[in-house]
Formats: sequence, C-alpha cells, structure tokens
Amino acid sequence: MLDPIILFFLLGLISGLLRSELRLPRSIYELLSILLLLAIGLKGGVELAKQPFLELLPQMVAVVLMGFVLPLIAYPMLLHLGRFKRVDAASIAAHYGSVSVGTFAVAVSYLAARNIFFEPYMPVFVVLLEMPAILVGIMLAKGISKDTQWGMVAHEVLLGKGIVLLAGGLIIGWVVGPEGIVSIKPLFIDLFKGVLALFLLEMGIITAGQMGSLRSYGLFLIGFGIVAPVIFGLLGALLGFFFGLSEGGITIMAVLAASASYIAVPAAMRLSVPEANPSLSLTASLGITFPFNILFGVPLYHMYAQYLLSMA
Amino acid sequence: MLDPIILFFLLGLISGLLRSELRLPRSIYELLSILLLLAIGLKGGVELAKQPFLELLPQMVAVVLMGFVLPLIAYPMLLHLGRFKRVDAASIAAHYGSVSVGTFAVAVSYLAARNIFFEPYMPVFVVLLEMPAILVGIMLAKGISKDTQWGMVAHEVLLGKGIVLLAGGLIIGWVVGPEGIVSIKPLFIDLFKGVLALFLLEMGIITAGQMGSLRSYGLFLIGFGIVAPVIFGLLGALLGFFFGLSEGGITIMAVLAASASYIAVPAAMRLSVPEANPSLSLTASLGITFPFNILFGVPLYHMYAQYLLSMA
Amino acid sequence: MLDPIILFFLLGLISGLLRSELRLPRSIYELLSILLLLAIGLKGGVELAKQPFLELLPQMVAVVLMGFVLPLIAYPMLLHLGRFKRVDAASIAAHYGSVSVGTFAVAVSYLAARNIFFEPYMPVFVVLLEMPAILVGIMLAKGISKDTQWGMVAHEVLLGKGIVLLAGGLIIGWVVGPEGIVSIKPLFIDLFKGVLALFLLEMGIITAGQMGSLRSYGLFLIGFGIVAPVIFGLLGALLGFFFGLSEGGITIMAVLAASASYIAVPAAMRLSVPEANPSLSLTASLGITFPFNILFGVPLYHMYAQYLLSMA
Amino acid sequence: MADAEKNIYKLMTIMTEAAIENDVLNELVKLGAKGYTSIDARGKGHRGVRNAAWGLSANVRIEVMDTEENVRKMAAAMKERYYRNYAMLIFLHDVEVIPHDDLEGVWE
Amino acid sequence: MADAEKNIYKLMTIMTEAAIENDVLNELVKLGAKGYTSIDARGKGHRGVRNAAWGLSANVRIEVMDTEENVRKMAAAMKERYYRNYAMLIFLHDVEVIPHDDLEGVWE
Amino acid sequence: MADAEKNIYKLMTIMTEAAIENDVLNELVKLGAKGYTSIDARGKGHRGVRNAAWGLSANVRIEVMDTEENVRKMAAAMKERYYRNYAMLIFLHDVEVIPHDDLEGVWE
Ligand SMILES: Nc1ncnc2c1ncn2[C@@H]1O[C@H](COP(=O)(O)O)[C@@H](O)[C@H]1O
Ligand SMILES: Nc1ncnc2c1ncn2[C@@H]1O[C@H](COP(=O)(O)O)[C@@H](O)[C@H]1O
Ligand SMILES: Nc1ncnc2c1ncn2[C@@H]1O[C@H](COP(=O)(O)O)[C@@H](O)[C@H]1O
Ligand code: NA
Ligand code: NA
Ligand code: NA
Repeated sequence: MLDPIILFFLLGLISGLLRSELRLPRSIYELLSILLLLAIGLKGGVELAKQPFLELLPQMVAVVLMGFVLPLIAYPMLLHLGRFKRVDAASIAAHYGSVSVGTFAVAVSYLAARNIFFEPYMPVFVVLLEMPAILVGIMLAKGISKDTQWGMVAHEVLLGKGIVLLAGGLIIGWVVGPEGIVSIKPLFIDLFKGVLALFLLEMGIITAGQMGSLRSYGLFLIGFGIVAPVIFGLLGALLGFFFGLSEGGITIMAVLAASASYIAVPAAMRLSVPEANPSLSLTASLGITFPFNILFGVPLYHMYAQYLLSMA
Repeated sequence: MLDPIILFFLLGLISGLLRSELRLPRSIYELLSILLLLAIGLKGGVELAKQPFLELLPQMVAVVLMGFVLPLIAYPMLLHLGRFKRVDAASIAAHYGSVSVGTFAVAVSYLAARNIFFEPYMPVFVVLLEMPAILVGIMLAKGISKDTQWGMVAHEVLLGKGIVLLAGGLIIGWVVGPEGIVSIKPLFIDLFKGVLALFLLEMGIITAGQMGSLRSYGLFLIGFGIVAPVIFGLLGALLGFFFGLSEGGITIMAVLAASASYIAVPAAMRLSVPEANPSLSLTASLGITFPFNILFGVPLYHMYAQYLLSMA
Repeated sequence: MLDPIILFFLLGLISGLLRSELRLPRSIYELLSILLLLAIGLKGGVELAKQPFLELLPQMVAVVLMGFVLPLIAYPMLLHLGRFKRVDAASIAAHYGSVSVGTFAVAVSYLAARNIFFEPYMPVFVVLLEMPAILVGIMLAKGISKDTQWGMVAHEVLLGKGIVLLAGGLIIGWVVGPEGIVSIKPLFIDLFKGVLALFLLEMGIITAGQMGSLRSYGLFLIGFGIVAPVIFGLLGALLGFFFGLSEGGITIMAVLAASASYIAVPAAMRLSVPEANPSLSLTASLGITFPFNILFGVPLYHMYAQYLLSMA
Repeated sequence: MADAEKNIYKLMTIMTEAAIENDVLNELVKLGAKGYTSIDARGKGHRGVRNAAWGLSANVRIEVMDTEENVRKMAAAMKERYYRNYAMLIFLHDVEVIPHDDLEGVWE
Repeated sequence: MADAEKNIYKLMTIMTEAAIENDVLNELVKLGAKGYTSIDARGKGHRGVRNAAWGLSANVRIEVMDTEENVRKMAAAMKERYYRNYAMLIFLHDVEVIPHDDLEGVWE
Repeated sequence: MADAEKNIYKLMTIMTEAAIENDVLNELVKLGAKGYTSIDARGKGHRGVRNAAWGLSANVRIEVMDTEENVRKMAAAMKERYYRNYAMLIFLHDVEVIPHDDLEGVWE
C-alpha cells in the first residue's frame, strides 16, 4: 500500500531536482507547519487527558537522558572517523540528538494508515527531545564557556515556534478533552493528512535544493546521514521496548531517535556556535537523513519494533 | 465548559508576553480574516433569505442611531475625566462607537457552543455600525471642516475589506440560499471554528504586543477600556431587549455595542485625523477591551440578556 | 440555479471596479492555485486508473493537433483584421491556442452542480494543450530563428508550476487509486468548491484591473476576445463530438478550446518574444475572454454539446 | 536641470507608514514624478517601532529618481504635508542614471 | 581598479520586471558579479504600473556592488540586452565598502 | 559631527543573514542608532546563495542613517562581531537628510 504523502514528497523532490519553478510561498509553508504542530499537539493532549501523568515521569526522564546521550555517540564518530572540525562535529551531533517533527508526522500517518496503535503521549517526548542535544552540542563545541549566552539559547529553543505550538496544542487538547475539540476538528484533524501532503511536497523541493551541496561534502557525510539513523533508530526502539511500549510506540521511539532536526537546532547553533558551517549539518539532516527516513527509515523502524516484540 | 478558541487566544497572549518568536505570517492572518468575514456574511445571508426585509428597517435605523450616540457618550468621558487632547478623545470615541468583528465571531461561537439561538440578521448590524462612529469621530476632532475629504473617508470605509466581504457574503448567501451554499460549506462553515482558533492565536500575540504600551498611558486608559464596554454593553443589551430580541440576540447586541474597532477605524482615523496618536486608541481597543471582551465580556453580556429577560 | 462561485467572481469584479482595497495576498492566491491544480489532477488520476490508457492515444494526438491549429486560425485574424504587429498577433494567438485551468475548474464545477458526467481523463488534455500553442506562437513571431532558446522555453513550460502540479496530481491519483486518496480527500476534494470560490474572488479583482486597459486597445480586441472563444468553443465541441464523448465531455472540450491562457503563456512569451506587448494579450485573455467564459461561455458550450448530441 | 552630460540625477528615499503609501504616491505623481519604486519594510525611528506585522505599524520605503530641481520640490512638499503628523524620514543623494537612448531627456 | 585606499566601489541598482529576474541574475554572474542582492518591489515607470500582485506585473530591485570598471561593463550589457523590450531602470553611485580583512582585494 | 549646514549624514547599508537580524538590530540600538530600516532580501555573496525561501538562508538588508562618526563606530563594531562567521556586507555613502524642523539636531 503506497501512501500518497510519500508520493507528494517524491513529486517535490523530482521537480526540485529538475529545477522546476514550483515552490510553496514561505508563508504557506509556515501555515502548514503551524497546522501540523498544533494538530499533533491537540491529538496527543486529548489522549493524555485519559492518562495518569505521574506514571510517565520515569519514561520522560529516560527520554531526556537519550537526548543527552545520542549526540555524545555521534560526536566522536564525526570527529575521528569523519575528521570534521570540532565545531562542525559538535553541531552535526546536536542535529542528530534532536528530533524532526516532519518525520514524526510521517510516522504517525504511516501507523494510522495501518491501524497500528501507539501510545498517545509521544508528542510529549518530541517536546522533551528538542533541548538536550542543543545543550550538549554547544558544550562540545565551546566547553562550558562563560561567553555562551545560555539564557538566550534557552529562550530561543523553549519559546521557539516548535515547542510553543506543540506544547500549547498538548495543553489545549488536555484541557478541553475529546468533546472540546469536536468543533475545531475539521481544520486540525480532518485536514491533517492533506496538510501533511502539501508540507511534504515543499519538503521534497527543499531537500532537492540541499542535495545540490552533497557533492561538496563527500561520501562520509552521506554515509553518516544513513548509518546514524539506522543505529540511533535501533537504540530508540530498544528504549521503547524496555518501556514496554506497543508496536506503534516502539516504532515512534525509533523515529524520534533516528530523525535529525532541521529547524530548531540549526537556528540555535547558528547563534551559539557561529564558527560551525551551517550548510554541512543542514545538508546531512535535510539532504540525506530526512529523505532516507521518509522513504526507507519509517518502515525499517517498524520492522525493528516487530522484531523486538517477536523476540519477547 | 471551556471553549478551545479562548485557550488559543491565551496561548497567543502568553507566548507574546514571554516574547516567543511565534507569529502568523501576515498573509495568513489576512486569509483567516477573509474566511471569517465571508463565513459570517454567508451564514447571515442564508438566514436572511427567510426573513421579510422590511420588518427590519426600524431596527436598522435604531442601530445606526446607536452608532452615532455611543461615541458622543465616550467623548466627554475621555476629554474631561481622562484629560485627553481633543483629537485623541475624538479618535478613541470613534473606536468604541464602532465594532470588532473578531469579538462578534467569538460571541457567535460562544452562543453556538451553548445551542443558544440568535436572530440571524445580526451581521447586517455589524455592517451598519462600521461607519457612523467614524463620521462622529472626525467631526468631534475637526468640526465640520471643509478640508475633511469626506469622499475619501466614505470610500475608505465602505469599500474597505471588512464591509465588502461581510456585505458580499451576506448578499451571496441571500441569493443562493441554504442549498446553494452546500458545496462551499466545507471551507466556509465547517472550518469556521478552527479558523477562528488560529485567528485568536494571532490576536493573542498582537494583543500582547499592544500591552507593552500600556505602561506609557496610565491607569485611566485601562479603566476606560474596561468600564466603557461594560456600560456600552448594557446599552446595547437594552436596545436589543426593546427590539424584543431573543436571549442570543440581546447578547449579540450587547457585544456589538461593547466591542471596539481595531481595523477599520484606526485606518480611517490615521488618514482623517492624523494629529491623533494612533497608539493611544489602539492600545485601548486592542490591548484592553478586546481581551476583556473575549475573556470576560461575552459571558457578562450573556448575563445581561438573561437578567433582562427574567425581568420581563 | 445560480452557482455561488460565479457570485464570488462578480463580488471580486465589482469591488475591483469600485476600487475597493480588497485583495487576496499573493501567497494565498498561489496556495489556491496549487490546491486547484492538485485537486483537478488527483480527481482525474483516480478515474484514469480505471481506464485502459492506450485507447486514449488517438484522442491525445488529435488534441495536440488542435493545440497547433487554433493559434494558426487566430493569427491571420489578428494580423489582417486586427492590424496588430506581427509579434503581437503571434503572442495573442498563442494565448488563445493554450488553455485556462481556472475556466476548466469552473466548467467542472458547473457540470458537477448539474450531475452531468464527463470523461474523467480531461485533465490529461489540459496538460497536453499547454505547450503546442506556445511553440506555434514563437515560430509565428520569429520564424524558426536560431536565437530562440527552445530548451529554455520547453523547460519553462514543462516544468512550470501548472504542468508539474497537474501532471503530478494525475500520476499520484493514478498510483494510489480511489482508496488511496481517502485520507487526503478532506483537503483536496471536499474543499474544492470553496477554494474555487476564493480563487474566483481574486480573479474577479484581477480581471477588473485588466479592464482598465481596455480603453487603450479599442473595439477590435474586445470583439476578438468574445468571438474567438465562441468559434474555438464550437471547434472544440465538434472534436469532442467526433471522439464520441458524452455531453459533459463535449462541453469540456469546447471549454478547453475556447479558453485562453493567462499564466503559462504570458510568462513564456515575455521571455521568448519580448517585443510583443504583454499587456495587449493579457487584457484580451484576462480582461475579456476569462469573464466572458465564466459568465456566458460555459453555459453556451453546454448548449453546443446538447445541440450536437440532439442532431446525432 | 540635471547634469545632462553625465546623467546625474537625484534619488529621493522616503521611509514612512504603509498607511499613507497610496496617498504619498498619488501626491508624488501629481507633483510630476515620472516613476517610483516602493518596497515593504520594517523600521524604527523617533515615532517608535514599525514592524510590518500589523496594519498600522507597517512600514514602506519609496524611491523616486528625478532631476535635482524636481526632487527638491517633491521633498519640500512631502515635508510640508507629512512630517508633522506621520512617521517619515527623507534623504537624497546623487545617482548616475544609465539612460534610455530613445527616451532622450525623459527625466528633464 | 577601485580606489583601494578608501575602498570605494560602485553600486549598481536595477529596477526591473520580476519575470526576468533569474535571467538578469544569471547574466550578471556570467559577467563576473561576485554577489548581488535582490528585493521584491512595486513600481511605476514609463512602461506603466507594476504592483507586484500579479505575475507579469511584479517588480524587482537588484543591487550589485563591484569595481567601477566591472559595474560599467555590466550596466552596458544590461542596457544592450533589456532596455529595448523590458521595463528597466539602472543607476549607479559610489559606496565605501567595509572590507573583509581576510578577503583582501576580493572585489578587485 | 555631521555637516550640519547641508544636513549631510552617512547611510550604512548592511546585507546579512536573517538569522541574526534581531541580534544586529539590538546591537545597533545599543551602539546608539536612533533608527533603522530593514527589508527582506535574497542574495549571493562569497558565502553562497541566500534565497530567502528557507529559514537559515534568508537574507536581510538593513539601513542606518546617522552622523559619520557614529556610523563608522557602528560599522567597526559590526565588522568586529559578525564579519568572521556570518555572511555580511557593509557599505556606506553620504545622504542629504530632509530635517525635521522641530527635531533640530536630532541625529547629531
Ligand atoms: N536613523 C535612521 N536610520 C534608518 N532608518 C530610519 C532612521 N530613522 C527613521 N528611519 C526610518 O524611517 C521611519 C520613520 O521614522 P520616524 O518618523 O523617525 O519614526 C522608521 O520607521 C524607519 O523605517
Ligand atoms: N523615476 C523613477 N524613480 C524611481 N523608480 C523608477 C523611476 N522610473 C522607473 N522606476 C522603476 O523602474 C521600473 C521600470 O521602469 P520603466 O522601464 O520606466 O517602466 C519601474 O517599475 C519602477 O520600479
Ligand atoms: N557584490 C555584491 N553586490 C551586492 N550584494 C552583495 C555582494 N556581495 C554580497 N552581497 C550581499 O551580501 C550578502 C552577504 O554576502 P557574503 O558575506 O559575501 O556572502 C549576500 O547574501 C548578498 O545579499
Ligand atoms: Na534524533
Ligand atoms: Na462598540
Ligand atoms: Na484555447
């Protein structure tokens, strides 16, 4: 069964590679992101209402820990194997320790199309995973230097569009509950898949643009952009398995670990570690890992989950 | 029962006060306004089709009169109690004599969520109320001066986006009737509440921006921004009561009287009374009265209506 | 039965002529075009899946031939009767040989509102008709000149937004089939008519703007802008009749022949035949033929179809 | 008259409120401007921040190129009409225009 | 060569139709431009009003900074190629560039 | 101090990454800028193409008008802080400001 949203991504990718003039206006791209973030938050929040919050605490702590550990695994690979400069290795590591909401949305849609349940509080983990990798990345690049404006970094990330909308949606969904969102469902829930399709059309075009810089950066970056998610995905799946999550939940945990940020982290790194080459990390996360995850990663992580559960 | 749209407003307000970078692109804000205005117009128009138009004439005249009278009440308060300059008092008075479509939409949604009927021709009153207060405001500021370009003012207001879309929607709805709008219902009617939620998210952010200027203008402006709608709302409710309107209709009449313009009137005043400080009137109508009405005013005006009817 | 979308067009037209400030932001206009093109493509593609593709080949060839012939009919009329300069005659001819997707969408909506079936592969013809007239136009203007950058022209048209989205939608719809698009139906199919209404609102405003230049160009252009579609529509209807199409199919064939491009062709001509006055051809296609087709042409072409079938 | 030999003209740049853009442009054309270019902007000045996100606080940057004489006339009229009550900043500088050969003296 | 002591270069400003923006930028790069800045604009000139709202009437404002010699070469090429058939206005003026110390003579 | 008689001031134009726009504007205000105007742009320079369509590659064009002394101070600070690690181009030129009569010497 071929999901139309994947075809929209390919349509964007191909027309981008063929240098078509097709392009979504920037403000439309922003509208689509806003709708996706709010929809994911709202859906999660409504389900959260049914959940005793305290039971989640240990899992939340573990997820935050994962956000600290992943970049620490990526960093030495990039520094020693990839022979990147320290600042670049640190910056790329931060991207891969964090998470891509676009990839998360595709995974949600993948599971929904197959009627596979997943624990509804996953968006909480997305929120939790944004920040830690950025902190690690900055410290790897600069040490615990006094001239890092931590306040500014925290403000930039915690009050960035991503977290505000996701967390805001979660809270609103949680407060109003299932009946409360009936009236706004037509916009946020019913249109979700169509909005995701348009979003991926534009992501395909953007990805095609990033692929142009691939040549300049050599094979290692391409390899890293594929191997890292495959490994990190497994770590994420294992963590989900130890949490005792469902098949869908394990898949999503793998996706969170395997996906790399291309919005919040690049912006934060540009301000805090300006010496790092932004095009290097963006090419990896957006030009390689994002399309890999969309096209091959999500089904792979689903197999991880099935395999782990079949072993149990 | 907490309406999610109010939470969207609070989300915008809080993230604005915390200086989050969240912001809807300008063109999206315009799209949302266009959809709201058309939807309100269309819904009203469809219902109007069932209404003998002539019966409404006396009410329409009374509503226009109210549009002339309200600024004449506000003006001396602002001039003598508030000690504002003549042009500023006149300009603020014009804002409060006119009407805010955003507040109207929230009231509509409030009543719909409670299944409270209201007379469907209310959007006609919104159209009627835009203009008179502006005329009064200009005359209070300048006298019946020859150098006022009345033609330009009339053109600016009558052909402004607000009236064209609202009146256009009314007419289209009236012409095609209930079956006619079935095909466009999914966009204009089904999405209404979601669109309103996004609109209020942005309004919250904008309101937060306006609140920054509150400090500069002192306590009187804050007081006026709360007291004026409370009083004007009562006048509006009384008028609705004398019209013999339903509970919902009286509530809406109160909302029309209590709400203050923050789009059409500021633009018209900027051009016709340039000596008035635009930030003063905008801070009052947008930074105080709008959030007050959204959060507390609408339920209060509903109580007005219930009280008046219980007395009858 | 009055279709609301026509009223939206008139609302735009009238407020444009009255110089209202109403205007859709450019990015919103682009979003609406994108949604329309994808929706038309998707719907066509889903139906195509049921169709043996090879049976269509002869019709496709004939349609491409029509694209070459129509501008060759228009050119001498413009050159000899209209006494236009060679480049201008060639450019206008190219506009009328090509096709307007907006008009096509209105015809689709017209037939749907009357429950009239049409062959679902019509969007394929729209794609096929974009290019030939442009080639003829360039050759009429410049001869088979060496300095025409044919590669650039082909790239510009084939990879222009219009064809990429229409053809992309067709292919996606064709691949995923009826069940595949269920999830994206709320955005692309359910909202279609509402999106078309907003699109026509803006088209009305744009048309009003173009009408301003009518005075400068005299009566012949007005006459041509009405007579050409009436004749070309008949040719299209005849071709559809010989294909053995249904009533709806013949109507659509007439619409394709009768409509004139106002996006792809103007852009291509501006680059390839810069000596031609772009305002001349745009005034004809957008200021005269588009409103004529929307308001009077589509019903007329429907009568063509009914008449031809009643003769058979 | 401009320094016709070297095609030296004056460029006037006006930063002001978007709310009066149409009014300003009409005025400039009435004063004889043969053209103008206008761009959406954000800004800050002694009348506060104008960040373009909300109607009344949107900003615009208008350029008019003409002979020094005409530009000074327009600048004086702008100052007279708008400086008192609107956010506006005007400055001038010389530019060398690449002339249209078939539009000889079009900006004189 | 530019007045290297004082880092004086020429800035060329081109106002033209958005329809040919890509063509113009490619041409400038071919002619050796090391950079450019381009901005969406509205405008009016002897080819009428271009109000940016509709494809063919959108306008763009392009700036290129380079040595006087290079800028004059580019300006001449632009004039030759576009002035006849497209809405276009070009003007030049001197600017003092704040140099990159590690890019010594990059714009020479 | 500026040439007060003729109201000659310096205009500084900064082309840079949109990612640091707020940072740059805050810095300029700290350095005493009384105003600025900022515009979205696309561009190309020695740090590659910035086509404004995607967050990190968006571009901005900032103008600050002030006395020569102040502008030179700000330009030096900008260069010091951003030239090394960010895409940025700064240039200066003279402009004649039409003064506010009631703001006598406001930019001194
Ligand atoms: N010193 C300055 N440098 C650059 N632009 C300025 C300056 N002062 C004012 N502006 C621009 O002119 C507009 C109006 O200025 P003002 O009337 O001083 O508020 C501002 O919104 C800015 O866009
Ligand atoms: N006198 C002028 N002052 C400022 N901008 C102009 C002037 N004349 C033309 N322009 C700009 O240059 C573009 C092309 O001019 P034209 O070729 O004269 O139609 C116009 O759309 C304006 O943006
Ligand atoms: N030669 C130039 N002419 C005009 N603009 C330039 C030039 N070089 C750089 N720019 C602008 O300055 C920005 C930063 O330049 P850079 O630091 O060289 O990448 C570019 O994105 C352009 O917008
Ligand atoms: Na990750
Ligand atoms: Na009121
Ligand atoms: Na045709």
